[in-house]
Amino acid sequence: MKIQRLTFTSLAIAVSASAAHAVEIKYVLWDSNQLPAYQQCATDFSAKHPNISVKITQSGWDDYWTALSTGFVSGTAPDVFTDHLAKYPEFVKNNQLVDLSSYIERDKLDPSIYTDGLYEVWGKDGKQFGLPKDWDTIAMIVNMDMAEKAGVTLDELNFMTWNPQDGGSFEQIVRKLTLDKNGNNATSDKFDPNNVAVYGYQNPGAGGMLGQTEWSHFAASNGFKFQDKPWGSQFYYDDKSLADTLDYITGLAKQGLSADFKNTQSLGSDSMFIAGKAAIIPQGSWMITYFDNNVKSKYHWVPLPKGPSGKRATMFNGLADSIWSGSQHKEEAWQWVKYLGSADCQSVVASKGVVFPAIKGMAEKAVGAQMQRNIDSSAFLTMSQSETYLPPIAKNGARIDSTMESAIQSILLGKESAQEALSDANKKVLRYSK
Amino acid sequence: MPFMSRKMKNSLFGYLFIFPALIGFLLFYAWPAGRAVGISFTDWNLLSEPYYVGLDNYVDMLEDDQFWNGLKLSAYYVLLNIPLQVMLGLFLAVAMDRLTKSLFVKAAILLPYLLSNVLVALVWLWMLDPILGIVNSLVSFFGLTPQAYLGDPDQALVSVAAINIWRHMGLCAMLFLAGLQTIPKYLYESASLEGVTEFQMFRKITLPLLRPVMVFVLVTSVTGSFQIFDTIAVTTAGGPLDSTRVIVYYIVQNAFSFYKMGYASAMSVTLCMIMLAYTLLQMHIMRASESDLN
Amino acid sequence: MILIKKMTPARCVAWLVLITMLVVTLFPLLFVAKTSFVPAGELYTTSTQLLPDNPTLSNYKKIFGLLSTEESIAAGGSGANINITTSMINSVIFTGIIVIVQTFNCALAAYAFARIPFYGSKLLFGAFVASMMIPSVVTLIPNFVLMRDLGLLNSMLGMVAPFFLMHGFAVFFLRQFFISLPKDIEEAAQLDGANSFMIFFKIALPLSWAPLMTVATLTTINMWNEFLWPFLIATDDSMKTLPVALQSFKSQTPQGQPDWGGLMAATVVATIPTIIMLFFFGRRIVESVQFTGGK
Amino acid sequence: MANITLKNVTKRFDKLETIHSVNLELCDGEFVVFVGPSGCGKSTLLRLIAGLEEITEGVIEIGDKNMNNIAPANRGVAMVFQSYALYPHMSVRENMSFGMEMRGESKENIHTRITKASHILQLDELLDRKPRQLSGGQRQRVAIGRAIVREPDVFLFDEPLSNLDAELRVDMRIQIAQLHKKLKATMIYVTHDQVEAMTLADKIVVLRAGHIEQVGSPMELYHNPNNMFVAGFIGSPKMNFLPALISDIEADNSVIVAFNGQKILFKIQSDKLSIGDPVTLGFRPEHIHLAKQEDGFHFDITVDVAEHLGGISYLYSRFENNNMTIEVSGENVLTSGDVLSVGIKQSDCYLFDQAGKTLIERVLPNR
Repeated sequence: MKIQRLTFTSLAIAVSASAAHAVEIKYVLWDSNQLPAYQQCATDFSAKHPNISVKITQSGWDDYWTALSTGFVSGTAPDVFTDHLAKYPEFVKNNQLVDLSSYIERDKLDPSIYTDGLYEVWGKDGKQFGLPKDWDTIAMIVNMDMAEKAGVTLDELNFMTWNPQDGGSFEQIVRKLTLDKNGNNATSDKFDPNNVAVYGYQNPGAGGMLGQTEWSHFAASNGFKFQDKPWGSQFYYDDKSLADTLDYITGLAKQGLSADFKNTQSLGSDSMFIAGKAAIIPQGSWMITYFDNNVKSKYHWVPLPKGPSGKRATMFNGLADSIWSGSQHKEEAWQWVKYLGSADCQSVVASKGVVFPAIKGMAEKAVGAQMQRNIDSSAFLTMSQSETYLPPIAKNGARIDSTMESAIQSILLGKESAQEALSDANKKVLRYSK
Repeated sequence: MPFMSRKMKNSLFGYLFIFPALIGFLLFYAWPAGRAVGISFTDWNLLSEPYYVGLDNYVDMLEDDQFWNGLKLSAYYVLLNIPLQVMLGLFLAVAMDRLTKSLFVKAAILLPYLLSNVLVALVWLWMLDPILGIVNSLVSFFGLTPQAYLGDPDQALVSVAAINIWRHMGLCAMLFLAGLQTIPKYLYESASLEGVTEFQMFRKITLPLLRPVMVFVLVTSVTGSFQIFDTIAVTTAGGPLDSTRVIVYYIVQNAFSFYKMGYASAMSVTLCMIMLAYTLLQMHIMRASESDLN
Repeated sequence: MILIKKMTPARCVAWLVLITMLVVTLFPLLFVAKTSFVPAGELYTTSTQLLPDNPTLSNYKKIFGLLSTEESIAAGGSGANINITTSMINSVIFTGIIVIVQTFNCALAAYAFARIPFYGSKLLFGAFVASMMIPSVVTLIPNFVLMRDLGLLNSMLGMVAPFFLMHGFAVFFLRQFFISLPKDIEEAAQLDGANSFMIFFKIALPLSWAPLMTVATLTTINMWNEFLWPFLIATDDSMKTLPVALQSFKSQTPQGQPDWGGLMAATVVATIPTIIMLFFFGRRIVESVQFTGGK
Repeated sequence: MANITLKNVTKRFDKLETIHSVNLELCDGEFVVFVGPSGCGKSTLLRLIAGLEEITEGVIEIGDKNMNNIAPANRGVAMVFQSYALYPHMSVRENMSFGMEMRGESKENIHTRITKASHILQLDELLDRKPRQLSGGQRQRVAIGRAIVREPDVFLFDEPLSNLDAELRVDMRIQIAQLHKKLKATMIYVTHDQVEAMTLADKIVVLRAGHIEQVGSPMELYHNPNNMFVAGFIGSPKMNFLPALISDIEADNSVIVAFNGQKILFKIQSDKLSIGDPVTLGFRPEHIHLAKQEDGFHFDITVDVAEHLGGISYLYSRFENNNMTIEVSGENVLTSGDVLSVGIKQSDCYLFDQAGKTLIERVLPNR
């Protein structure tokens, strides 16, 4: 009796469940700032596809990847997830990602709607492992209260030049903005480099294999190139252009224009900027909202300085949405990924003005949306139209990253000369990337 | 049960008693540990099938500078952490035993232990920031030179140890205090009649009679600090310049960043062996379960 | 009486050191409390102050879900969905089950190791103690796969599974105590016709209240703060425990800063139950940390 | 019937043998005392009988039934521990009823027995107290009460009075003796105190290093100890031992013992002695007279310390290099440094060979 009733009940539940809920797609992302936008997309999507519901989970950057790896191993990973260029090669190698090319072909998707380069980096050997969702570039944020006091105009800031020898106009501005405890700036002879109150420029850190906000833009504008081609096994970290750049950055701290590397690793350069301890720092476009919420002084985003190459350079990085190869609902997952990569969803994201969506023209819309909130983020657009380069893509990325992080730390800490440390590191990198 | 020998009957009861714990042990410790040994003989990146490589991982390990560096740092960390933590805990315990019965004091020193590792690490990361942190502003206030703490390769591990001492000192003190309270007061009375100084009493009476507690604290806190991970992950991520890349951090990094599960397992197995040997040695030397009071 | 104790120079120094240590102990906690009242924009400008300039409750409102996502982001927060009430209830259930069942199981095992001479007892005890030495990174993946195979993901049973059956520390600790229990009381019970189970329940357990409380307290604190396992098992919002929920205040973006204000407020709230416990059972818990009883 | 038989009982802890093949017969209703110095195995033997320890070899029978594999609770024994071993968290009543509850006795039965026992031991007022609220003597009585309510065939006492002060100890000793008369159960009592042994026992078992040295009634042991160990252990103050020599051997194996220049003939049944063998003379302090005896030894002693207890005095003295204790009745003014001439009757002498075995059989005084 009892057993019978139980079976019946569970049967009833099963039937009603399948009738009412249809398929649930699990989707994860790490940036909580973007959550409201994608929640909106999910709601819109379900309205169009009543048989698919989307469940979004957000968790912080570090935990995100731990949970994802465990999910892959145990077969419990989400159907769709936000993917990162530094991480996806490993997943591809282990067949964790669904090749989207057949879906793209079937549904006649046009990749050219995406900003140039964003679609291609997610493909390899004719396969496609992600659909672009957004892009980011790097710019510099300047404390305008300090700039005005130092007599630095916005125009000067917008058109800075840089070279590794004398630092160009960038260094002149940094010197004017650097103040010691007595209020002397670094152009003055009375400047005391051992008692600095405000640093003109703050390098965020060592930056690992990317140097995304740290050094890659300086180095690239000085002629540096990471590798021969995406997925290539040839790396050029031992190039003099990078060594000179890192020597220059290290030199800033020696002159008291930046804080020592060892003093900036706890709360970091962002906090120093917010606290008014640094006048200029480089940062990525994903931080626009964060700074607007937290900086209480007048500030402005300015493009990166032009380097010896005569051009500005920035890393152009993009995220994509990938489908896990273990998903039980690949078709429904694809529908969601397609929607995420469509103008419908990306215009929602653009209107929230949190990141720059991948589809051409959407970034301008996002800048406009930010303008309405009195944020001028056009510097990032300017940067995207300058010389851009992709982050290096290689297998064993994590080990390369770890190796480069150590090497660059030792340069910034003054323990090793840049050229020496980089040559050693590059040898290891070449071994890992084989 | 007349045909069952006492020993057999005892064994029956013994196993009934430990049954739930034994299941837990076999399922969640022994089996995974056994698997780890198995995995250590393979190359496995978590995602695809592992394949057998024999002793390769162990051979690689012996040649890996980072492994030795990690072991060295862990040992250094333990040597830094434990004596200080035990001494401070012991001091607090003796001070509380002798100076005050205040519940407030006891509760206060136990408070840091109520916060999780991660939160403690975050709070100290904030307070120890060389430029924005309150510690350096206090240091400057007293006319001392501000330090880089977690950012300085020479200070980072010491800072991590200090953070953990701050969290665990109170617990240590409570354990010692409990041990102290089992020492009969007349021993001190008779000693003071013989004109023994407080310090001598501490050395000749307190310390020897605290041995069981001492063994317990040493074994658990040494094995605990050998596994230090959370604090480092939050504060320094192994840096600066590998100065805090202790062995467990390196293992986790290999497992979950480099996806080298076989290699990580080989190192884990080795670490287990080392800690096991240490514990056995320690128990042997200090005759763990014996107390001179009984 | 206590106050009249003579203040020798040594005592004065001891008092001084004790007070210094108390200050060092409590100062960071005050700092946490202070930061929880600081509005987002002033976090870094007031980080070296002892008191906030413009104290606010917005951090607390945020963690109790009283601010909308947009408001929360505007207040410098993460905007993550935090429902600290649900997660607090989950934490209470999670911690409660583990503490009760684990303490009981470990007491049973510890008693057997201390008192019942059975085949293999020394070996097994050694193995139990050794289990403390297995780095958790080793057991994580196999345990997780096991939970999946048993279909226990996203379930309370799956969350408590690796903890509630046994814990090396608890067995070790309780065995040390049981060894010190006067043996003849148990022998008297044996003569009175009690078997091992009855001796355990009627004699050993009632006499072991203090160390049991100690183990339970330590387990409570550890489990209340346990993060990684519940994080991996409970992906569903309705299942999240407090530390897992708190995690969303930490790094939302690769280089982003934690939402310090929210984090500190949540820390204060998360610590309150343990502090209440400490005060409620106050004397008992603090003094229950004991090694020998019975005498 | 609760006679107890031990056959070749041996106990080894790991490799260490602590009881060496002990054989012993105890009759139903007897009050048996195990005595011996600490570490002699008397407590172990008791625990083997109780079943708290398992015997390694041999057989233990209670009431002619083999008890080797019977659980302690089913052997019909009750035990009173040295530490009392009361359950600290239970009231006196609960302490006493615990065993009966374990056996599933009826409520009324438990009640009647507790009432009866508490009446015998005057515990009525204390039934609802916890052990920590009781004095040492009261705890001791509760421990005994807990044994009584079980109505065992055999009572086992493990040094039950050693934690009490002297006065209480005498009190309790008498109570236990009365209890034995009243209950008529077999009782085995372990002690290292020979006074308790002498006063309580029907039968004393003297143990040394895991061996039984001698079994017998108190008077048998007093008058006819098998060896110097038993002789020295039974009797208070201790027997004095003095060296002597065999100076001659008669045809009927009688020997002439030379001591202090005097020669006396002892009738013994031994042919193992030869002339010149050293022997040991034993004199009990209470048998030494302050005057030369017609038939016996006499010698001079120097008093070191004199203890005057009123009715009697103990003189701790020296004869040559040997310590001598002498009991003197009546009041006297003897003091340190006095030289006295003392004598002892031949019939009060004990004689032991080189190995310490007794050489003479003494005649027990008839009543």
